[in-house]
Amino acid sequence: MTDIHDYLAEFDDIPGTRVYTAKRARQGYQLNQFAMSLMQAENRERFHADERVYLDAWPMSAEQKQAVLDRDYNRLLDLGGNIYFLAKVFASDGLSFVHAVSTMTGMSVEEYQAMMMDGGRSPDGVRSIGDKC
Amino acid sequence: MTDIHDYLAEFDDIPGTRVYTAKRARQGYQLNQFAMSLMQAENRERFHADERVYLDAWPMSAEQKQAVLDRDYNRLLDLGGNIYFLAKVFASDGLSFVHAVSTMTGMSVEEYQAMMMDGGRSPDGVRSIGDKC
Amino acid sequence: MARITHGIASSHIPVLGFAADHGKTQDPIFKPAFDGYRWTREWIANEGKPDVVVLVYNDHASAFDMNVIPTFAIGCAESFRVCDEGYGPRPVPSVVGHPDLAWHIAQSLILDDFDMTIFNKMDVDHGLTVPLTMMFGEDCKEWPTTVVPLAVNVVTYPPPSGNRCWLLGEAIARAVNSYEEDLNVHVWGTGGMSHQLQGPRAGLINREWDNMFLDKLVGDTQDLRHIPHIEYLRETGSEGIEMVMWLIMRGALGRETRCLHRHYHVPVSNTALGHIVLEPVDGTVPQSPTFEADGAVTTSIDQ
Amino acid sequence: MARITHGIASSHIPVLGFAADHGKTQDPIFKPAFDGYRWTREWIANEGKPDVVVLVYNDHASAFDMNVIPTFAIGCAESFRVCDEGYGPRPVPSVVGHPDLAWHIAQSLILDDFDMTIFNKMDVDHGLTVPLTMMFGEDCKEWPTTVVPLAVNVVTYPPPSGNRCWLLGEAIARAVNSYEEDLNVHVWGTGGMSHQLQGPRAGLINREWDNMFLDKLVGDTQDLRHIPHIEYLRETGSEGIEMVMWLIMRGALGRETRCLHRHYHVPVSNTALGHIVLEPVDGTVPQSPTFEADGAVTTSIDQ
Ligand SMILES: [Fe+3]
Ligand SMILES: [Fe+3]
Repeated sequence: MTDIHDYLAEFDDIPGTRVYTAKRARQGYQLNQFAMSLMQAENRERFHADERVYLDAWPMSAEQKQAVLDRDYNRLLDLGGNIYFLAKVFASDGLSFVHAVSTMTGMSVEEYQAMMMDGGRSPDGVRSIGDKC
Repeated sequence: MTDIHDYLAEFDDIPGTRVYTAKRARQGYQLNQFAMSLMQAENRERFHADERVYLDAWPMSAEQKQAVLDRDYNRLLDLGGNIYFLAKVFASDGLSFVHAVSTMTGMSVEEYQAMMMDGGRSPDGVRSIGDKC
Repeated sequence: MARITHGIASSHIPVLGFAADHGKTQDPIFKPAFDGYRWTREWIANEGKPDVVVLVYNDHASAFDMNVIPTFAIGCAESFRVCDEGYGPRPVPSVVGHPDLAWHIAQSLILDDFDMTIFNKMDVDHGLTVPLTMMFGEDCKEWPTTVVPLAVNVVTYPPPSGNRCWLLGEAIARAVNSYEEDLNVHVWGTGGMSHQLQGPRAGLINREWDNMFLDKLVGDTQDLRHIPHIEYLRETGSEGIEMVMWLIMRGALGRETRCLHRHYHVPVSNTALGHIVLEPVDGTVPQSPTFEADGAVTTSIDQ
Repeated sequence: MARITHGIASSHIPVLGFAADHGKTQDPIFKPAFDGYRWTREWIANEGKPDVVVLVYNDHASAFDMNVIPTFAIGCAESFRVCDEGYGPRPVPSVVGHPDLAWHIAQSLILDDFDMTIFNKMDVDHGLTVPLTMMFGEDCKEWPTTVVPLAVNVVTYPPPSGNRCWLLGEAIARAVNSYEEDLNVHVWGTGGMSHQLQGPRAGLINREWDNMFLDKLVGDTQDLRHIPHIEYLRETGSEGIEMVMWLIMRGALGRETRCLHRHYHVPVSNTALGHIVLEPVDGTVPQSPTFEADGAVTTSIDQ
């Protein structure tokens, strides 16, 4: 590692992965704060009673709000969400980590679970975009 | 400095001075949190309306409460208070730092201010209890 | 004098807390994970019992939101509440702190040039409570140890380097060694091993790399401290970075360790589970770079 | 490229904020204090103007209560509200941040093994707003600079060592030098000089020691970084410890400085007022101990 720019640039070379750097943290600030508000039971109730109304109280982008409504977690990651914050959304839906995570992989829950039981996804071929190693 | 025990022990050798170490911070935790509550205007009003009632809502020692009622700042320091926290008490009384600080020195405000105008208290003789230097 | 008797590393996978709280530890899907802790539970209930655990973990957007991101936080409170992570709080006891030792460690670390953030009020999440359950069992009315929580940022980049974590561990050892009361202290490193919880690459598991990491926690090699963040990410998934916290535990054990117990299992939820119990063979840590010590703070914790 | 053009040190005595807010700067008791800033106000309104100030200060039980005590906190928010310290908030503008640079510095410092706590929401007190008033005047509708607040714990012991502060300054210089946008950056160190606000020894002032300290900020001596906390306490009163924050500013200016302006006055309230404006002669700072740099992060800021 020679400087901070190299350090950060390497993170863009990992396939299918968004590293939660300052850039993402800033983009996702309101989104992640919204998600964290769901740690309180009364907020979870208000959210589920009318998601759109609840979301409109947060200064999030229209894309972020739509992606929450769609539970499109890959999109939410692209829009600055962090998985530990977003976990409050799927927890409030009563979903497990396995279930929610599987929705990002293009597999069904069953296929994803079968892959995990079989030892998980191999790192071979998904270490680097550039090297395909 | 050879170790943490030496580091902390030296602080007890300064005349008329309480260094705000962990020991004091723990002793004064509730006292200082009480003082800080006075940063909100409505709390200042409630406090001045009935100091005893306000204080009794805090799990402070009887000595700490009495010293607040007495505005005995030396005693409050002995009981774990920190001056920046206690400043919220005398600020709520409308007192300046000079006025409040002078009450700890055994001088009148006028004497204290005269000393300051004259260049302040000399460090000579008050550097160390042991050395009298 | 206080001394570090053992180090434990363990994953802190939330679903294990769920299984424990709902009587599912013997379900076929969870049984192999729990079976690997049987040795540790037996040992820690007897000769392995700590008086205090310095429990290194990370907060998962539970106590800390995006408004405050401490690199190293130390909990000096009398006790710590268990927080509601969205499913309701886990039905486990509150965590009892050890404010005397915690403040002593905090002060020592700052004098040793670690820029700690002290917390006197802090809730704790599965990162801290799941390891307590795994070691002490499902039926604790109260935890049989006091705890000094040490939370490390591994969520927002950059986390501290592996080397910084190892150095922190060494400084924790010096701090414990200079505490006058006779206490058996454990240092636990939690989180990991391979896991990625996000995106099309989710589910990544690297059994070979994880086992290399477990291998190198034992003995006198210091190779692990020099692994860059990018390697954790590429090899073990985006959440594998949590393993830097194990290096705080390893650093605290000094020059050389031996392994008492080791357990590795795939999968638990999205994750590879790893667990190891270590003891120092030669617990010597380097002298403080800031104290002009004559051995006062640098004591061998050799047994 | 961004570069550190100047360093400023200044006391941040609350009563000066009071005088400024109430039209009392020409009162005989306050006039000598304000007169010493006339040169700086003229200069900073013209050729001395910064784009961003990295403003090192301490919080005085305002934003942080006893529940959270960060050794080094950096403010990455868009803006920072002025807090009510018990007399009502000062009637001054909100402080506008520079999140791009602040996050860049925060990330760089963590990679350089400083264990920063990042704040994305933080109120600021007189420690930060009084220096802005002293430099920019009483009549600002908005502050003519953006600010990166850097709060240092000097209230609960131990604060960071003087040497740690100096090292942090050097790391800030490396961080600024690696920021790509063209920016004039100031680093300000605030607080001090001699003052003791507590107990029978209150009112202590050590004119000689304070002037020694001012002397040694200039030129290429590094003596100041080795002063232990106990010396600040004995020589300059219990609150004189705030001067360690000036060493962050000094460290950021590199190998050698020259003095553009200097001002010392006793008393202001309980305090000795000190103020100095410095510029780097040779702004070289040591290479990062963590980057394997080939000069990339270590640039001379020689002008
Ligand atoms: Fe975790
Ligand atoms: Fe101050």
